Amino acid sequence: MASKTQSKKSSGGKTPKSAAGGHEIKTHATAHGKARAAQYTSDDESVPIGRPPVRLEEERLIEIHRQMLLCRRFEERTAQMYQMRKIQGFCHLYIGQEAVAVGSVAALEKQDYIFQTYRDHAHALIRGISAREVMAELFGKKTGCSGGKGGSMHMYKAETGMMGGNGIVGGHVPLATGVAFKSAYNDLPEVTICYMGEAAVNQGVFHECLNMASLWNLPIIYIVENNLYGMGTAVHRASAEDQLYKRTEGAYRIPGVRCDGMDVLEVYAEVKAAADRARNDRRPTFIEAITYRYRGHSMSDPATSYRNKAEVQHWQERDPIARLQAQYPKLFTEEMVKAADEKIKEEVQDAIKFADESDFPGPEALYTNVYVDCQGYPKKQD
Amino acid sequence: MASKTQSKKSSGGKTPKSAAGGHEIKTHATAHGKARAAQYTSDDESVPIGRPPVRLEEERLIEIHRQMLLCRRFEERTAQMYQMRKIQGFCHLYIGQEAVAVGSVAALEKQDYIFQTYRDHAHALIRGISAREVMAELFGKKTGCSGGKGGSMHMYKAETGMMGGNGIVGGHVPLATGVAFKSAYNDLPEVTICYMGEAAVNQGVFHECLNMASLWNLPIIYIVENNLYGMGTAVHRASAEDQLYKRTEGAYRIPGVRCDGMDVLEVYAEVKAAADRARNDRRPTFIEAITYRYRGHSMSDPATSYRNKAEVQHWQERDPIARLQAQYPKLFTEEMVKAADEKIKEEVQDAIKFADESDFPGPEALYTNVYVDCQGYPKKQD
Amino acid sequence: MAEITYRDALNQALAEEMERDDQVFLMGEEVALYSGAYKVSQGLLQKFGEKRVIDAPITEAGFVGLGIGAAHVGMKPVIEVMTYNFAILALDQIINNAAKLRYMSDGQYSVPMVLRGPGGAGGSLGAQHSQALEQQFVHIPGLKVVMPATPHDAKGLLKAAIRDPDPVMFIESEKLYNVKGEVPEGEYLLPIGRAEVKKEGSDVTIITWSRMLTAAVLPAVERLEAEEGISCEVVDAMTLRPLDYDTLVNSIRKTNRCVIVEEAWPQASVGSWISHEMQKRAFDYLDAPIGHVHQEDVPMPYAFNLEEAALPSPAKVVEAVKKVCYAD
Amino acid sequence: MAEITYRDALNQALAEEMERDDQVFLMGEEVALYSGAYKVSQGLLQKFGEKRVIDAPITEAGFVGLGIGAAHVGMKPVIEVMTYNFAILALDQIINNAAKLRYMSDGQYSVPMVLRGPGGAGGSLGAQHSQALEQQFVHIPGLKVVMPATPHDAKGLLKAAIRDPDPVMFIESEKLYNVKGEVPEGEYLLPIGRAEVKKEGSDVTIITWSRMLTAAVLPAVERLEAEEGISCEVVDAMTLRPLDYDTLVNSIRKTNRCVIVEEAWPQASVGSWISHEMQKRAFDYLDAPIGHVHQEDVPMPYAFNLEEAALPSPAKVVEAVKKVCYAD
Ligand SMILES: Cc1ncc(C[n+]2csc(CCOP(=O)(O)OP(=O)(O)O)c2C)c(N)n1
Ligand SMILES: Cc1ncc(C[n+]2csc(CCOP(=O)(O)OP(=O)(O)O)c2C)c(N)n1
Ligand SMILES: [Mg+2]
Ligand SMILES: [Mg+2]
Repeated sequence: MASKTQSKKSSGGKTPKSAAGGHEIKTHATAHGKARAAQYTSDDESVPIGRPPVRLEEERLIEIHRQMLLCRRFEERTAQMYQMRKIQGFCHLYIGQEAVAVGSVAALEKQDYIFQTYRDHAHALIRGISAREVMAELFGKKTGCSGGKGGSMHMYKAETGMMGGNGIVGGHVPLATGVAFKSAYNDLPEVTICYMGEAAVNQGVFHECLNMASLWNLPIIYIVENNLYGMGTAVHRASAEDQLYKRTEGAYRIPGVRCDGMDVLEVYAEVKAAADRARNDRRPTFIEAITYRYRGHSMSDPATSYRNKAEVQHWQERDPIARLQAQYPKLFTEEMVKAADEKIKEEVQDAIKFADESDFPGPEALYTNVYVDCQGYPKKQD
Repeated sequence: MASKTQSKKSSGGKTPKSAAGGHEIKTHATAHGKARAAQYTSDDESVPIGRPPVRLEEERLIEIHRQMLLCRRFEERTAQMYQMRKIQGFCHLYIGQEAVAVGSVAALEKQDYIFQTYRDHAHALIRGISAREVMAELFGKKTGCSGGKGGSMHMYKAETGMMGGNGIVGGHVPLATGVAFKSAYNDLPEVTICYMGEAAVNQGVFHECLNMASLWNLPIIYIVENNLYGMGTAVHRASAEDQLYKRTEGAYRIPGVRCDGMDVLEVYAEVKAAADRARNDRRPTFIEAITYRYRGHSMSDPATSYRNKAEVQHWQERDPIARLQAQYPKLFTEEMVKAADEKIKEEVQDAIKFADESDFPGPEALYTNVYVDCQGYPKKQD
Repeated sequence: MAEITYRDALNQALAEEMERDDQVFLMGEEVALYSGAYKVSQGLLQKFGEKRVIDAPITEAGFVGLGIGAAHVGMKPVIEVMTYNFAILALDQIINNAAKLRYMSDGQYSVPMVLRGPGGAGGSLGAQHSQALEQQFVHIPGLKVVMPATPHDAKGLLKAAIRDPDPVMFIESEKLYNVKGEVPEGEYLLPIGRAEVKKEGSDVTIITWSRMLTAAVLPAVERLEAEEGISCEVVDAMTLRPLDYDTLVNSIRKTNRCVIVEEAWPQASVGSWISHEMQKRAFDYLDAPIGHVHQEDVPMPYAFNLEEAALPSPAKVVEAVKKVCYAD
Repeated sequence: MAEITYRDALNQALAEEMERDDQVFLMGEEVALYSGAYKVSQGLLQKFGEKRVIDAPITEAGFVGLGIGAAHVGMKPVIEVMTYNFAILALDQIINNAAKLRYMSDGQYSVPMVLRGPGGAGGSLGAQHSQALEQQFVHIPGLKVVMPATPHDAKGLLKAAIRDPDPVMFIESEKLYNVKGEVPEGEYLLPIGRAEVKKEGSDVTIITWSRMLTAAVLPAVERLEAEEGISCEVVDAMTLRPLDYDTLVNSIRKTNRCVIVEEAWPQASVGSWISHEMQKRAFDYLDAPIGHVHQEDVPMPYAFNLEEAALPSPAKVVEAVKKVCYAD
């Protein structure tokens, strides 16, 4: 388990005038950035952790563990498939962050909805899209969950409540808010989770939606997966208030809480409380889960210019899967984990085989599902 | 002077389920709206007033008084000219709010900049555009400050630092932030004020800009002219946190202060402090000035559906011009005020005559100043 | 048949559809307590309550996106933008979500939403409030774009739009709200995607839509027929996406000449595209280049005289028609 | 002459102009520490410091508008959008402020800003990241729109854009960044508003711009000349606003046939508008309807085979050219 580390604060405060006499505009400070990352250590005592981890039944713990491991193995193979050019375009891996998706989805009920960004493979898998369908979508095959037309950033399966990834930073926040509006309008006991990266918090539409969600008492949970970077930009270089959980109470009367996003049970507990609140009291909650992506932003990012190995290692020592195992050593014995892992690897291998052997969409698919009904639109150009 | 009134809080809190069983969505509550308006009474003790009014030299007080009166008389005649159809289109009067523009501009220096919304006649007048040029612009004449091409919502005069009105709610906030950026970049001792209505605070771009202004230490003051309504929508029906000055510290680390926008000296004091801070420390400030427009949102709004006469009267009893006069009875004697008023009325009458006698822009003006330089673009359609 | 205003026709359509389906709701700035900036929603708050007629904060991207979100889980939102000028602020939501959710999910979702409000100039409103930006929507696969010119069409098409399973950009006109026309009593729907020959003629086809029909084309036609003896066929496109090519092309095949009249700027406009499609489909029938009347290629000036000069006018239409008839 | 990539040509232009004028700064997401999502700004942070190469938060409307604000008080901002897809989020700032401040103030301000980034498809990026939305800007008076196809043009035009007194939408292409071409050593500028005949020919004029030149048109021309004996003149529009009508029309007057090739969707596209202008100006010279090759009228699908089928291709250009030559 992780040992206590010191919380280091950046020097902060006023920016000195630059030597040249020009006013130096604070845009980034690499050295600070790296020092500050430590501040978000999941066991940093300065972090106000809301609630102690809950106790869950063994079979639920086993399932939660399985899900995290599935996401991990699935994406390791995804990276490999990308290298083999079976998958192309943008591909954003979630490795390291699994506790956030798994812990939060575990706190939901069947009728609930989730919305995620482009970093959406794990959310798709956990919310009930099969590994086969997710992998086939990544391969652009017609057996994919979006018929091969969505791709890595756009995984959908309506009946699971997985409402998709979205490629525009912040762009899905109104959609999720609209689904919560539908739940409130029809008085349905549904909860929507809207996940986003911490950089999305600076987009205007985030602000617009939180205001409406609070004003109209919508049953929604906004979860920021704060993995400390938006591409190469450390959170404090993009957010004037980089303690994000502090940003919503004052501005929208939406309580903000921070939780350790490397601890799946803590995520679960926090989201469960928020879901109860949404379902029963129809009030939104903002949750900041501190987490870390082990890989680059996308497959083209070596993640070397803005962070160093020591930092990555610091977080890997807090790995969410290892952590859960360590919390329940009797349950997660070496053999048990090994057996689970084998099974998952087979499942992923099967998914790859399925994706590989599936057909690409037929040429007619290019023109279908643009409209439900539009009198011959579209037609092929002549 | 105004007597103390009681601060009434709305019932607030959770919305009860509606009789029909459907979850009632809180969209408006007329009754509350009217009760709550009283909460913003300028002498409500619950309002944290930052600083006692300053003492200013007599000649400055006289000038401040003159400016408020000029705005008032100018716009009374503007309304008349609108009825006569000398002015057309949207026309938003500032009557009642004069203390905000006058008090804040008085705290600026010559090199400073101001940006306003469509409600911009007063700001133009105070920042040094002549009554003639403003009235001629309203008449759409070529002698107008924008050559007749801007109109009521787009008053400009570059050399005065009046950077214009803007017709898109929130749309000028980035422009103002960009000007402050230029001041910081070039290390110039300039301050920018960005005024906006309280409804603009909900626009996404507001949020985006405040974050950048704080992050990059820009010398800017965001002044919200909270006149309690955005068109017919009371502030608490549009803002989940309707105590607006509370919205910026938590979210952007920008201190928020509220001041009595019916007291020109209080506005002056608050803005002076913010301007010093911007100029010396390069830090932004957010100021909420509580004020009231006596007229409708624009000339087409009778302002009857969303507020009542008693409410209007409540605020008229706190009239900023009368208030300043009452604060300095020895200075603003009846004769003195009368003489000043006469002079201003003449100035406005002269402006009307000037505007009326000026020519409309020639037909060639349609095609000028689209570009600085664009090889024959635009040309008349053929 | 009753003569009612374009505004009332829209109001009836909204009321009837809200009555019919409780998943229809109206949201926008000032639509409830204020009855709409242009009073289109007058009485709806009183009739349907604040649950279904909802004043939104000034956050176009937010509430348009919220409507899309509600639509793709089965509701039928009617979202009002106070003017279509402000839809620019929500364009990401419209283009990336409303238009694409169905395609990206390969048919799992649809977005049965209507986005409505007035487009074009309102009169002395200045550069930022006087734009005819329909080209932004007509470009986008996945959207439908409807622009009715008369009270009759406004009612029938708005009802059809609300029931339509796809996202419909329903663009009205501030200057039409007070215009009266005959509207049948009972319920009726008009098909989206159908153009209509509003007046038959033989010498030239004038294609137009929305306000230009009555503000520029019909007065010009009167003059042309009376003074020049040029017989004009007037085709109201009504829906710009999907476009009813056949009705347009058939008219040109008959008249051999065409002028397109639109309120928008010329470059990459809907009119210029229709012109391209017509020359492609009726090349051998055209006796003259296709004419184009549009707003002058400048931001809208405030001055009354300049605004008038900037906009399409009957005189400009007359000139353009004479030109394609080689009568100039 | 050195062979360098399109990316390096842009990088040189930026470095030279920043060297030349200290009021030029570069702002955008990831432009500094990360060297740009596509590495166009590599080395600039090191050279010019964090005061002049500035990483912005993900707030497109905010930082594009900030650039406009800085420009209208005399700075020369170069604002990078990571891709032009995201410019939709800043469209209000671009249309209502960048394009209009000069007109609304009757000449008191100008907005000497460049907004740059890649447009069009990048390859398997899906529906939301693969759009060629230049029609949104070409429509707007007050803007200039430049879309260079080669490293040579990219450098000369970017330098000209940075010095231009008006707002320039400078649209690059992700798929061109790695493409090499000859670029002269010293300083040079290319005029904005000039098209160029990239290859002479006699039977048909192909008008295109940006990536389509090398990705679709030139390979098609090679085939057409070799296999069909059709001699093609290729005109690169380079600037779409202001458009160089003369160069385009002159070519058509010579060849009497025209095909327009663009990456965008067809409806209200830049290509359809150019077609309209050409039929207007060269009606009597045209022996066939103007052809149009464009993206299929659907959102971009992810599947590799479908994306390929959606985009313009050499084969589609060959087909369209044969058609206007009645050789199909
Ligand atoms: C509107 C918009 N701007 C920029 C981008 C490019 N972009 C994609 S992801 C990303 C970083 C987002 O960071 P964060 O929100 O922290 O999420 P993370 O990737 O860390 O999960 C950027 C800049 C985009 N997709 N959309
Ligand atoms: C983006 C946008 N949406 C809507 C409008 C229409 N509109 C103009 S003013 C206004 C109300 C603004 O209220 P507030 O910000 O409080 O300013 P006030 O008018 O009270 O000064 C609205 C909705 C607009 N101009 N721009
Ligand atoms: Mg992140
Ligand atoms: Mg207000």
